[in-house]
Amino acid sequence: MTLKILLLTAFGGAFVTYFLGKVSSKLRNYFAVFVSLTLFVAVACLYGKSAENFSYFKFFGNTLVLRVNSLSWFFAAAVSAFGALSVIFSLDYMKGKENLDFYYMMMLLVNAAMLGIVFAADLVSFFVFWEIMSWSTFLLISYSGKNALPAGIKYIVMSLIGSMAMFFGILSIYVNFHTLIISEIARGIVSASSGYKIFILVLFGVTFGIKSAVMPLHTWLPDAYTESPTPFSAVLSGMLTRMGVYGFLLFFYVVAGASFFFDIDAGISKFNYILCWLGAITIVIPTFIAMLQNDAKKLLAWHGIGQGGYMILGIAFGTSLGLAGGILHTLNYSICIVLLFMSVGAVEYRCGGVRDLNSLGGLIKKMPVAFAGALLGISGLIGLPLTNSFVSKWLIYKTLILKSHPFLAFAALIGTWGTILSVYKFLHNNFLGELPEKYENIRKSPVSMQIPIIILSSAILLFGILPGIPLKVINTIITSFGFNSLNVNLWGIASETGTLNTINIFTAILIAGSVIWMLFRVGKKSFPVTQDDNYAAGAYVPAGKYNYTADFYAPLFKIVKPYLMDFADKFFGWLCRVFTGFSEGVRKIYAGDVGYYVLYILFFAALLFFVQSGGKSW
Amino acid sequence: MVVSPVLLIAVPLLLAFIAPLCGKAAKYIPPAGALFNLILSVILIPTVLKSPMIVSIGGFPPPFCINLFVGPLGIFFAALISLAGFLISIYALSYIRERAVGKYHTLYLLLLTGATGVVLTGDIFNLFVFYEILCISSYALTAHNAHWHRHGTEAAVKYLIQGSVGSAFILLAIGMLYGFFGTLNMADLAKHIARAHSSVLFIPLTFFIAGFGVEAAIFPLNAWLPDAHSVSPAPISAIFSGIAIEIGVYAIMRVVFTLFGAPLSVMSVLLIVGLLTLLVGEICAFRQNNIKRMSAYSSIGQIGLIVFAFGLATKSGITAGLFQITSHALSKILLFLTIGYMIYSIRMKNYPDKYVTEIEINSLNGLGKKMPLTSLGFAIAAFSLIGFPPFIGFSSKLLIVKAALLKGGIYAVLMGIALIATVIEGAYFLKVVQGIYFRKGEVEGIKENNVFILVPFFILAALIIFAGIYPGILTKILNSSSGELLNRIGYIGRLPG
Amino acid sequence: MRKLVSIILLGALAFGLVQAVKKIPFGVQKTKVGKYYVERGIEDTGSSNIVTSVVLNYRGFDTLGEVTILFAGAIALGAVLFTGKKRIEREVYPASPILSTACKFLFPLILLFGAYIFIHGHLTPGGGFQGGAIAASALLLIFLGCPGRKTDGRKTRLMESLGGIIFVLAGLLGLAYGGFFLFNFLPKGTVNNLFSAGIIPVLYIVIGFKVASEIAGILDNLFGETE
Amino acid sequence: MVIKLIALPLIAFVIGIFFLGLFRKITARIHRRYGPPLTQPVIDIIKLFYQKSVSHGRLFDFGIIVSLAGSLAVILFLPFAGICPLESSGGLLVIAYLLLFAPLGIALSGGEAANPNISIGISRKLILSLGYEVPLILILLAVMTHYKTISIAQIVSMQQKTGWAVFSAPLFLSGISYILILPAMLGVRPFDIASAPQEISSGVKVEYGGKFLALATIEHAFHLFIGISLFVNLFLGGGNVFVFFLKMIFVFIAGVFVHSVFPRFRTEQAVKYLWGWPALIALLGLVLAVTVK
Amino acid sequence: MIFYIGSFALVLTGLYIAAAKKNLIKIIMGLSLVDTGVNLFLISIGYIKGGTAPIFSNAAIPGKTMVDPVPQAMVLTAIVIGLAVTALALSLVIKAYYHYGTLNVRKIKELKW
Repeated sequence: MTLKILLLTAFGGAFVTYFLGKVSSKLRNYFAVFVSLTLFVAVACLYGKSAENFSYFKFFGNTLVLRVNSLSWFFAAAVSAFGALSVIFSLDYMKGKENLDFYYMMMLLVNAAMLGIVFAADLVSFFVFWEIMSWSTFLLISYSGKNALPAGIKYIVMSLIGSMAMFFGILSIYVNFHTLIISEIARGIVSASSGYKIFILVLFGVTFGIKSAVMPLHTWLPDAYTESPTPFSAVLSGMLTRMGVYGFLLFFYVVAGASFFFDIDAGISKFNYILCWLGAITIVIPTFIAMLQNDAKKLLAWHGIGQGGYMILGIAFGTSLGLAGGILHTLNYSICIVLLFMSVGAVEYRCGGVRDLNSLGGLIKKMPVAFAGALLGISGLIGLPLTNSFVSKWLIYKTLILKSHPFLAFAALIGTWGTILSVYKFLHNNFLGELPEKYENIRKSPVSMQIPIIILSSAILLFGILPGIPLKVINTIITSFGFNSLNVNLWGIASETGTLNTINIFTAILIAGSVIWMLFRVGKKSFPVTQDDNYAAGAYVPAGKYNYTADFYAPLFKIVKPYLMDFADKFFGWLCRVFTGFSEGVRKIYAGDVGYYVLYILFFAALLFFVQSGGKSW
Repeated sequence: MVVSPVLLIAVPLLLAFIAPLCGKAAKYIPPAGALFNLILSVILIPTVLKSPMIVSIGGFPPPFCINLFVGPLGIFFAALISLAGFLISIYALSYIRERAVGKYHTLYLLLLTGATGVVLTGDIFNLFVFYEILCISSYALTAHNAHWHRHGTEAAVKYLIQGSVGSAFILLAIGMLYGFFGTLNMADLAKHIARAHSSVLFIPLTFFIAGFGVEAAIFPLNAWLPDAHSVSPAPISAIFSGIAIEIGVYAIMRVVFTLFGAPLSVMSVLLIVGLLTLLVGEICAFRQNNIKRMSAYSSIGQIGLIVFAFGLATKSGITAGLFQITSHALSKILLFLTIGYMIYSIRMKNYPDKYVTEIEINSLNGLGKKMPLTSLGFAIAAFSLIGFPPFIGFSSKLLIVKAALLKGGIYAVLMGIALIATVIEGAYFLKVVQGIYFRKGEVEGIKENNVFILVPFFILAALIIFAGIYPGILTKILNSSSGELLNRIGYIGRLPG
Repeated sequence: MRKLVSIILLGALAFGLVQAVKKIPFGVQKTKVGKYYVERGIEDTGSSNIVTSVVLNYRGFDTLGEVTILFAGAIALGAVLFTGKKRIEREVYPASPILSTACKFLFPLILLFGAYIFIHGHLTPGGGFQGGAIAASALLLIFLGCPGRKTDGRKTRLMESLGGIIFVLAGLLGLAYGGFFLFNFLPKGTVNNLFSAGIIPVLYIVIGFKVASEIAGILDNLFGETE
Repeated sequence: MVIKLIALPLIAFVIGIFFLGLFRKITARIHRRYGPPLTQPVIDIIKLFYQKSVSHGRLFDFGIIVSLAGSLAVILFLPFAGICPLESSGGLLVIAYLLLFAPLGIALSGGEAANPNISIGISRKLILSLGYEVPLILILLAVMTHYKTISIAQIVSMQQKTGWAVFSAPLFLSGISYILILPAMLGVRPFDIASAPQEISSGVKVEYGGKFLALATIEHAFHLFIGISLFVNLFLGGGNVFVFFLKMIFVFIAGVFVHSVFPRFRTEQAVKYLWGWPALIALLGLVLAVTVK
Repeated sequence: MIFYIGSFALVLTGLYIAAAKKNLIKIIMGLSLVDTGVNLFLISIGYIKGGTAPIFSNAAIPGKTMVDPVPQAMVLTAIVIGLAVTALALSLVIKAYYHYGTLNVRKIKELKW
């Protein structure tokens, strides 16, 4: 019952927000924040509960059911938390824009739909919420107009392709097993033939692959992330894209079942290895493409694709460690990327919508909180020890190495290096280097932006030092999939081949740091100078020309640029052009000449004759 | 007391005859007639669901006189027609306000009557007669205000030529059937056909499909549709897309299922034709710049889906097809009406003296702010047509896919191809939605304040959402309707004597 | 090319048609329904013209539709040709006196003939449609022979509508009296009398007027822009 | 344990500083100069601590501390002749990550100043690291795959059973590759593009003076120590303190020779070189390690 | 049989005209031909060799020799429909000429694609 009320609150809150906006914009803002926080609290209260198959609705005589278990709780908590933070972040960011009622309604609606997805226990509700999420996302992506419109179309077309695949798959399952409830399907599917299983998994793989932007299907993502309003970019990257990961988990481990999922032989290789390789490709290529980007959000967007690869890799590889790593990375990555988008948003907000990395710089003094957020965010993305992603990445690498898949591990590790390069560029070009003169008078980011940034930054450190907090939940998830339980404690994970102990690392660095700090204090006190007071080897440096942030990786560009085209995007673009041409051709059928039209009728009749005269007599 | 269903035809006819005498008040007659029909058909539904009503005209036993066969299918269609007719006529009260207004309303009511007659009658020639009423009023309404409407005239001429060829085919087929079996009553014909072992029966069937196919707008026969639907005034486009072409489909299905017992070869041809219609319609719509023409092509696509569903020839398939008819009718009517109101507002602002019924998609840019309710209606209709939940289009798509998969094998593959069309549909409709809401346009001074126009939007949108969330309200009548189509023996058995 | 294609397609159609027609026996068999009408027609309807009894009684509903089609056609024509202006006053070239006198002389006769046809529709060949058409031809004669003369649009329209209304009302009365729409509720009388066959002559007269005025209206509309 | 914790950094410091002195001495000798005394780096460091310096802000201070702390922490995780206080805390992967602290810290520190040389230096450093990381990761993977562990201590102990990895059958290619990229890792010529004193005034370190420069020098010393000892651990089979030290000296001197005779690469030349033969050999080595059990 | 063939010849000729001719008036004439052909076909279906009109002008006429009345009723309806359609078509042609200044259907092609 609580779930039903929860979802009703979520959806109802969205619509009420819209109408409140007609009354007063202040009221609407407070209400939106209130609703999203309420949802977060409500979801948090569900911790540890597991209620299976609570029916809430009838649709064509099928009972639709909801459930909460550790998997859905994990995702629901993340969804509601990021949702609430983004709404808070929006308060100032969106101030003064048009159609705010609509914006807040859609934000809450996306949120509600995602909650629906994770709580759905039958495939129809899953699909319904999935589609609501798709179209409300589409509207939000298009919200900014201009360049956002093609991005929105790109998104929704790919999303529709995915949903149609899923739709087909769902009904195929329904027709074959006569039930829509996930737990019952899981029981029934065991007896299915292996060809059918591959078919189903491929269908769903396409859907979730598109949503989580696995490599050849990722092309919607860079544009969508870049063009949507930044708080929504955060939601989009943080949770919405990760619904694909949730889908993968759900379908591979709950519906198909783990033992079964690994047995599938897809001709050349095992199904999950193919997926692993897709994940590996997804890690490497987008991360390197990200280096070439000069738009801060686009850079992060390409990262979003790349980091998605880790999750897919971990999940598809599917040992308890890898799976735990994949799931944990989902959370960790989300925290980081939301944080990064928010600091971009703060910069954008203060710099008048500028995101071009070549024209920013030196904002560290002006916006320290945003900088701190960005610093922790990139550390997290890189996976520096003591930040959250370190743990998840470590788990994934370790699995890959120990299970003798060094090539996958290579992709993962080299992806990390690509990440370092690109996110460092992001940090440096935004916050470090010289401050352009026009940004001299920029103020700090507003409080409503600082709050989420601070919360998320502390989360990065918290989960980095005490990874046991999320890992405990994840442990229950993977045991519910039928994997071995992990030996998790609060500060790490112990296993037979190499133990991770973050507290050791933490103390080591802390001690080393304090030693060095003392050494530092011993030395003669330095005196502060302004940023521009630099050693230039006696050469004259004209003002404003210090900034070497433009074309940060120029030497590298020369080498890698020719190889780093987005072939998938090119291919889809080509496909679109072909289709457009084809459509132009097909239209010519309706030539405007009524004589032809009569001929069509005659032709049809004659054709029917020939077809039918071969038919039976009756 | 049971009301005679014949009133469903007689009363609107009477009103249609009265209409020309009413002068300016003529515009209130179509809503009155449609409302009467709506109430009557809803009242009749429970009775009909128990057992179909056979109403003979003139008081003779049925094979010898014309009879109405008021089964679940017929009453379902009658209710749908009158519902659509009622809403559109309310809309038209203030939308159609120039020139030949009285004639417009008379013809409109005649169109509704013709459609109702087609779905209720149990006599093949009578069906043809009502079909002709429908067609002639359609031709004329396409060319409404022909003197000011260059494209309307052209479209009407073309429509008329193709429609006449189709009608001739139907009449030929009826003649042949009469020649073979000497009767015109459909139940009687079905009985004979079921017994016959003739290798040439496919010829009248072919002519029937080719003839009704023109009105049903299946693939190569639908060249009139984009023209006629795009140039006629919005209420007419709406009734065409929402009702008229569905009547064509009904006629085909009645002939194929009831008269000819759905032979496999025909059904597979229909399936392929439906698929082709779907794909061609959506592909053509993809590159349209004219919003109404785009919607018209989308209608072709939806009709294709309907025919595809019927072509499955299973109970679930037919139920799905009927559901799709409902969903398409509601959504497309809402779509055309909202588009019409937008066009109307733009026209009133920019060139009040010209008679404009179609417009470029770009002209709608930015209307979302000035006409919020209309734009919302458009968005809901578009979403429903694409098949997004929680709108009704989703339920119908669900049923169709389910039906195809239940049949399995090659049908599932074809269904997979058909789903591609949804993607295309999504692409072009959502582009328009984006334009309306998120693009900037010259929309100064445009307002929406006409209650008569907005009320139908509201009702239709509410129905779309309600039926999308609770599709169960329709399943009972649709199930027995599909039962009626499939149960040929039952249909024959209803014939007294 | 187009011609060739159409000939090929028509050839295919012809092939099909011929195949079908081979199975339809020509000129021998009496169909079941037709036989029933011929045998029972007089008894059932009281009309000695079986075609009329079929048209107006057995298949009266078709005829109602037919009337409606004509009505729709007339309205449609008016709607299509509607220009919103009063009739453009054209220069009228008067016909020769011989022509106009002859027309005027013939006009009542033709009208009378038409009336005869539709009044005796249930007894002799002919009926409302035929009679109406003949009566309309009288009007056509006037239009052609006496330029400048025109019908009163409002009266023709009134007549059209009234015709339709009476037809439907008769049907509804049948429903009220006999429980069947278009039920022949009037006494059938003696066969071959003028006053026989119940509502058939009434309907045919109504149809006659209606058809005449409709065709006249159509002609009038086609003659020039109206209203 | 505690003794180890204290001793290891000290050893590393001594060896690193010794290497720095040796470095200058050998280079000078090759250049037919006399060169500074071996203790010159120590003198420099002490002197620098007492010199005044400028600071551009908190991050400027913080970065250098982080950098040095990172290096120091790595030393605690890296066995030196079997001495490894924190070996069971994540192994090679943790080291690979901890190695990031040093360059990132310095880059962050430099970033707060607006000197263009710093940006250029950072960019070059990052590109260069990407260059040598490709073969390096392949090499490390080959080692880890072959020995089926991520713990360096275990790798060393296994080598002591089976012989040096660089001479053992599946890993010799990886060893060769490691040798080829070692100069790049140590940042010696021809790969000193990131510091390149003549071009960009030592790059990232251009704004450092006084204690900052002192700490940076120490960091450099640690860096040399780590880079070489990692190689010795992974490929030369470790050994007791003395052997280990000898091996390190040997490797180091070889590196200095290379440094002394080669001119500097341009950035793209360096990356092209590193992604060429070394990467190819490392890839083959990995294939070998996977296939040969 | 010849009646059938004759009526079909009319139908096919009409269709040919509708498909191949350019002039709108001719096309409409073609459609009328089709109508006529179909009507003739219907009538000939109802024909009985040596049959008389189904009118009992005196009761002595034997019903057996009468032709089938149903096709005649149908044809009556069909003729009226044909009339209505043709009239409407001609009025539309008038308007088409008014707008386009031509009756050539190859030139009345503003609505296409």
